[in-house]
Amino acid sequence: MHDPHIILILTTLLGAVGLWLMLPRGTHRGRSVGIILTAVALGAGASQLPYLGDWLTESIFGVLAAVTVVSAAATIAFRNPVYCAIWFGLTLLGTAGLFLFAGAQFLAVATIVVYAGAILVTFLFVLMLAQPEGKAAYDRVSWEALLSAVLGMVFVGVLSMAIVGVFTAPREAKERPVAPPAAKELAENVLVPQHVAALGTELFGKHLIAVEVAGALLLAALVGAAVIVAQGKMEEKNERNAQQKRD
Amino acid sequence: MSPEIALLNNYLIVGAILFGLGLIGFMSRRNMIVMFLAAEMMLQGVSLSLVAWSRFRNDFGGQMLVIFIIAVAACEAAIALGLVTTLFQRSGRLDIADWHALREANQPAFVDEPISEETSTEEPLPTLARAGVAPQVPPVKTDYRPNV
Amino acid sequence: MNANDKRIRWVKEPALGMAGKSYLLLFVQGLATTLKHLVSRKKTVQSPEERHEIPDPIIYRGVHRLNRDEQGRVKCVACFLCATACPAHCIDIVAAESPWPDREKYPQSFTIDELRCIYCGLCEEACPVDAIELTSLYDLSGKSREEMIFDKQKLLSIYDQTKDAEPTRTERLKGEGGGGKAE
Amino acid sequence: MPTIIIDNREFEIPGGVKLNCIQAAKLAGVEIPHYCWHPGLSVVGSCRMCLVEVGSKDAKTGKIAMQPKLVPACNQTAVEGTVIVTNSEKVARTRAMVEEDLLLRHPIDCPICDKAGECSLQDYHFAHGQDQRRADLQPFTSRRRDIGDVSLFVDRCILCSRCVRFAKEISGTSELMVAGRGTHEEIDVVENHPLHNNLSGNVVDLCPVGALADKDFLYRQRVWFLRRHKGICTGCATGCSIWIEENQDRIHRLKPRENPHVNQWWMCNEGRYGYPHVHSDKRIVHPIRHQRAEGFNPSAECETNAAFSGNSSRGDKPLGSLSHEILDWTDLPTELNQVLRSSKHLGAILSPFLAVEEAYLLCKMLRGIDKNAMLALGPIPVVGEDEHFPKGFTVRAEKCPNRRGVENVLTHFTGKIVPYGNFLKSVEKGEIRGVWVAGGYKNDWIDEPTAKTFESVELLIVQDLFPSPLSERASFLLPVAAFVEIDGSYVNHADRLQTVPQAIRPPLGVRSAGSLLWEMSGRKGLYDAQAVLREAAHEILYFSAAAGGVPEAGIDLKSNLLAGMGKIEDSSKIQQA
Amino acid sequence: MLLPLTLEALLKIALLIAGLMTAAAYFVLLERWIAAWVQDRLGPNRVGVPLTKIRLFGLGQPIADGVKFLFKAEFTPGHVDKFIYFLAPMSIFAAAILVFAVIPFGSALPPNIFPASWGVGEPIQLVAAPGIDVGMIYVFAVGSIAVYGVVLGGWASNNKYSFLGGLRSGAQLISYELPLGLGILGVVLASGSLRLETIISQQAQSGAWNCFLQPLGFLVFAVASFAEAGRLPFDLPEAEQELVGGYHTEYSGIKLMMYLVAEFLHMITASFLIAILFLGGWHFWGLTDGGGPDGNTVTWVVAVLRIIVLLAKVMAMILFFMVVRWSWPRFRYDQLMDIGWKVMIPWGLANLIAVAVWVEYGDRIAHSLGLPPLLCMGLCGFVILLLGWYVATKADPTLNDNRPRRRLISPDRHVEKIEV
Repeated sequence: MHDPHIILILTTLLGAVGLWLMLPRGTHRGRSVGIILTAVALGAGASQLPYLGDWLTESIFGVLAAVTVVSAAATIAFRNPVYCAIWFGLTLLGTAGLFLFAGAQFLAVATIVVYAGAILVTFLFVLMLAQPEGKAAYDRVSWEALLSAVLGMVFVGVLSMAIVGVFTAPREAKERPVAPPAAKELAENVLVPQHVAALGTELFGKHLIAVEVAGALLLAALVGAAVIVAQGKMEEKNERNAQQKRD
Repeated sequence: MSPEIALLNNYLIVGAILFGLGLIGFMSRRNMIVMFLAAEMMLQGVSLSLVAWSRFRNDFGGQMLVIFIIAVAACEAAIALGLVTTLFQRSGRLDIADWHALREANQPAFVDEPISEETSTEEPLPTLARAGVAPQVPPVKTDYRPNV
Repeated sequence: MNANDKRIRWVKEPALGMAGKSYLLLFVQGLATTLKHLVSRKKTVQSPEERHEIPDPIIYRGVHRLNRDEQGRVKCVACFLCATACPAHCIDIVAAESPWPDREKYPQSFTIDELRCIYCGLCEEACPVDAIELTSLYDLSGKSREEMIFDKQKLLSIYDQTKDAEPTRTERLKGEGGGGKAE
Repeated sequence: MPTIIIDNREFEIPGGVKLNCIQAAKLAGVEIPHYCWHPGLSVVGSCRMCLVEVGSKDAKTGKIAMQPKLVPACNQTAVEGTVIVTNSEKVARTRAMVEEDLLLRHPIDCPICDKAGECSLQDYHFAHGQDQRRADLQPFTSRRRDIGDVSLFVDRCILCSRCVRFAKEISGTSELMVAGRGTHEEIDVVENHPLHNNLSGNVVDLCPVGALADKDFLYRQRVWFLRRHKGICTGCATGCSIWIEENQDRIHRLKPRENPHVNQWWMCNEGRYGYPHVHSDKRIVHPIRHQRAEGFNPSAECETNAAFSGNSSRGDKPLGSLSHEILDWTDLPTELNQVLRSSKHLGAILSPFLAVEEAYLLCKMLRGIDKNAMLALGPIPVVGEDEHFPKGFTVRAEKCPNRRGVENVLTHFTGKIVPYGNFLKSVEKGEIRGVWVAGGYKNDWIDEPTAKTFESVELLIVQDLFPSPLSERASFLLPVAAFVEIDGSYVNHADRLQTVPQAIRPPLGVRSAGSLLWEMSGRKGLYDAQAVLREAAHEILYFSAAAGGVPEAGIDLKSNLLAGMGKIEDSSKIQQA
Repeated sequence: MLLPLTLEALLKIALLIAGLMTAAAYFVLLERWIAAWVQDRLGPNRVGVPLTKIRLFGLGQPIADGVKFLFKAEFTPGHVDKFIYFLAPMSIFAAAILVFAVIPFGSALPPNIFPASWGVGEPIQLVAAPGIDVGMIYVFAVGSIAVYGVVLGGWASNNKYSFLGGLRSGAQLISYELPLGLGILGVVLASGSLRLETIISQQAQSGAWNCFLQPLGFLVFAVASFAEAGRLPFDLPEAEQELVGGYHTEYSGIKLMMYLVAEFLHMITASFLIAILFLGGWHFWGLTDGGGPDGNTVTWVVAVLRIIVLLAKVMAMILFFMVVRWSWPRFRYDQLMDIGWKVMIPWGLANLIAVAVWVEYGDRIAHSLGLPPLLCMGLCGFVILLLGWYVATKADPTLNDNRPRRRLISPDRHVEKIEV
């Protein structure tokens, strides 16, 4: 059992079954089994991850990754959509932590500001106004839970096998596209202390046109959203006006 | 294996898992907002890979792309929210299955499978006992003068 | 009520001028008022050590008392008017034929539930013989509910305590105009 | 149908009856104030309060001719074309003057006057009197004089002489008189001849002011606290209509209720003061189950009667050799049903104090369990002889309210009435194993030897107000509600059925016999006496007139009685309700 | 190397948390005192040393309050969503505390606090997490987490007042994040860094505080911080007259304490930020000049003076917060939104554009006018403030009456006008 492929295949299958059991299926049966299976799969998968060379790094990454993945699984498995949103918030926090850990300070805070601070809260709002009592009947069932779980996990398995294969198989080690950067290089470029300044220079230098395009996209989206939402209200208003005229 | 490669490896795998979980959620869940959250989760997975590559490549390009992803996600959120609210106003539910009328012509209609009623573990909310019918009481005489 | 009801008086809010719309003056005014009070003399009375000063004990509505007549007997004639007027139904009277030759009726028992009382003073207003009055004692307390149901004895003793400081209405009227018109 | 004109309004008054102007105006909705006039007494026109302008309308010309002087309305018969003006300035001024005159010497002691709140003088003064008092008079208290059955407050009297006329005309005893002349006129009695007759309480009701005071009610309550309910007096077989005046479930006084078919405006003192037993602390207030021990000697237990009725704590409490257990009403109907069903040969004694509905329910239930159950009428209390008064008011010797009603219920169920004595004999012989005694007597109704007869009975259920020699021998002792505490109907000596609602709630722990029987007979919901009466009316011919409801003055059942007997009598004697 | 740094960080964190908790407790007392004084009362002055008769002007009150909160019966209403009900106060409290990681409470201490053998050569920065490059955005990000505490707490309580209060407050907090960010952006643009330490030292070097240079930005930021802290005149989340206690109606005991402490921490954060961004942080003319070529070499006296100056500014802001509470009435909810979207955001944008223009062309303009650049910038700032205020006054978006009763009035209804 030292072939990582076999372990990964098993992990994938275990994860698929576990997730299928965890997904809302209109019944609570097998849920705890699903949780255990998924946890086992997660542990087995994690055991195959390479060592990061430093116990502090390893443990920090481990905690962040575990928070991210577990809360992501909880997001799709919980029946109550409000809980889904909260778990997704935790996923976001975990991702932000991973960003920070990878040296992307700005992205970490930007994720929290934009995703957690604005998008998710707005969605929570809509959720609470639409379903103030929590879960509805359609939250207790899924569409083709087994099929989508197997499909998704097979996708994950293939991806991770590819990743593991690329970086572990000795024969491909020779064809490694680039060498990993040295710490010194990193400190001068991606991990500079003036991170934001460097990012800004890059963004508004090299990618200026992209920024402008993104700005235009934002504007278009804003206008589009306003039009979509206002459409219903306009109809109402027109009707009311017509009514008043008739009166 | 050098730590940098190991880090990249780990980030990519976490990213892949996030993407896969998002995929599963988007395919299986029926609540429009939960579906949207799953979609966002897929974006998170991609962002994670990009940041890892950015670091591995020692290049800001990946982080740039993530910034744009966040921008696009914000646009997406605005429009999706608009759509969801409009759809909710029309059907009164957040169920995506309500919109199966928009399917293609040769597709069968969606039939909701019956699910068993969930037994609530909570004690029932206190309610007032049903009040009875008011008795017919003869009107009280208000004058106390004897019949003189 | 219908919005078009004739009885509704629709009032338009006063329009704000430029100064009002800019809020600046109003903000300054508000702050100025606050700051003025921040440094002004405080009006708190440190209760157990200091006593609240009652400007006019006559119109103050504190604990009740039952007045005595010239011979020291209870003045009340048990007409029940105070009990009738009482909105809190805290007065309970048992009437009986009086043991005195010059009086017909008197209260055999007269109790006031001081906890139920709302100190509105209607009993004082209703009394035709000025027998029940509200004194200026305001800090009554007790250890049990029963203790706070005052009987005739207790109410008379309150009169004995307060009669020097607060003369009864009859005495006041006598003092003022020598038998002025009783109302 | 003569037409009269009151205050510029034409009004038709019923023909064939002689009405004076006060009555005619009352029919038209106009109140003419008066003190001395009373429909049951002769007219004297002495108070001058009812002075109105009177005239007549010529039927041919339509011209109205008014009399120049004001005329007392009480002494003026309303005929076709009579014109009455009550709202003119002249009338108002006169009324104010009369009021001022009456109040000149009237003490201002309303606070201690029992009449305050229902006093005509007070009311009329507010309605018609002057705002200011012109005479200088300090408040003073009236002199009080004991004139026998009632107290007289001499100075409060306005000398309307109603009481004097009552004593002369209705009670026929003439104790009262007007003594003195001028301002010294007073009501008084001759020395050593105090006011003392069985109707003397009525003078208090008649008195428009607080001059005559009821000794029983004096200073007990202010009248505005009282609530009045319709009731029927159970003192004798006359069954007077009464007002029950109570405050917070405590009766304070009984007053006659006008009923032309029964008691007119009067009631006797016996009935008027015959309610204290309702609030007696000797009453049975818990359902009790007795366990009879061996060697039981009830006479030794007589002393413990009080313990039954007092607020003894729940649970077993051995009393000598007799143990009794206080029961809960919830399970009692089921338990009683069970014990009744398990017992063969049932019998029942129905007291004449039962309401019609209760008697009907009891008979129906017992007959439902045992088809041959022996149903007997309890002893009828008779004291002395009927007491007749000049104008026809009679106090009956038969001191129970509903002999006729219970008799007719029993007749329906048993065919003929089983005499009480026969029932006792059957009990003695042991033919009856289970006896239900529905009592409700106000006083001792059974003596020790008779009660001993019942010792052989296996199951003895006694419903009663007070402990008696029989109640100590009962297996189940049930409390019952007194007459003011039940919804029910009584049939008086003249076959007039009257229905009244509950006036006050029974004491804690007591349920009316009707509600118990209602539940025992398996009916749903709350006790509905009217429904039971309707049922009885459909089933029993005698009560059939009551099927459509009972009017306030009661309903006469005599016609049904006659029809039932197949006899035809002079129909003029049959009064229509 | 690692040990002294960890020790330093732990010490600073301990100092911060202890200081903040004590401050929050005593600010409650201060708030009550000011409330009392404004209303001509004395305020709490009884509780002193426990078990004695010593009163100490009521300084024992916060301790008594805290003990009461801890030992109070903690009541959880029936049918609440237990998990979220517990999570909400914790999240808001954690967010409120976390902000202080990047907020400096002084400039720096001289390096000689540790023995030389430990090898700490640099001055000790008086901030829990020095060197975070995104400092200002971090504050912003963590501040936005606080919305969760309010919205979730309101939803989980299973109470319609709480729910309404939570939603209302959530909308308010999200809306006012925009002017808050715009106010910050002006400062960031002018000083060229997101680090709070840099922003302070930049103001200290020039001697011109940002409130003089960008008065409009200062106004926008101050108003937005009032709204973000949920203080009057923007305390709609818990408007007692309409919503009982708002989102924390159903909370009691230590959970309620978390909410209340978080509210005070928000106020403290806002005061710190205003002091640092616009009032020059620890800088005061002639008092806090450091030595050395770059002015960053500090002696002990200067270091302590800088702490005192900063805390004095913060204290002044907090006092202002508290006095304002009793001065101005609460805005109606639609007015609040109008002010946020129609006044504050345009003002913030105007300020931002003005600063951008000034950063690009300011020197040249000042040179051509012959005035000192900073004076020129300050004058421009005030002109923009007046202009912006005038335009807002003229347009007056808050006067728009959105209340439904307007529809009730039929057109022919005679409407009286009240003379004031």
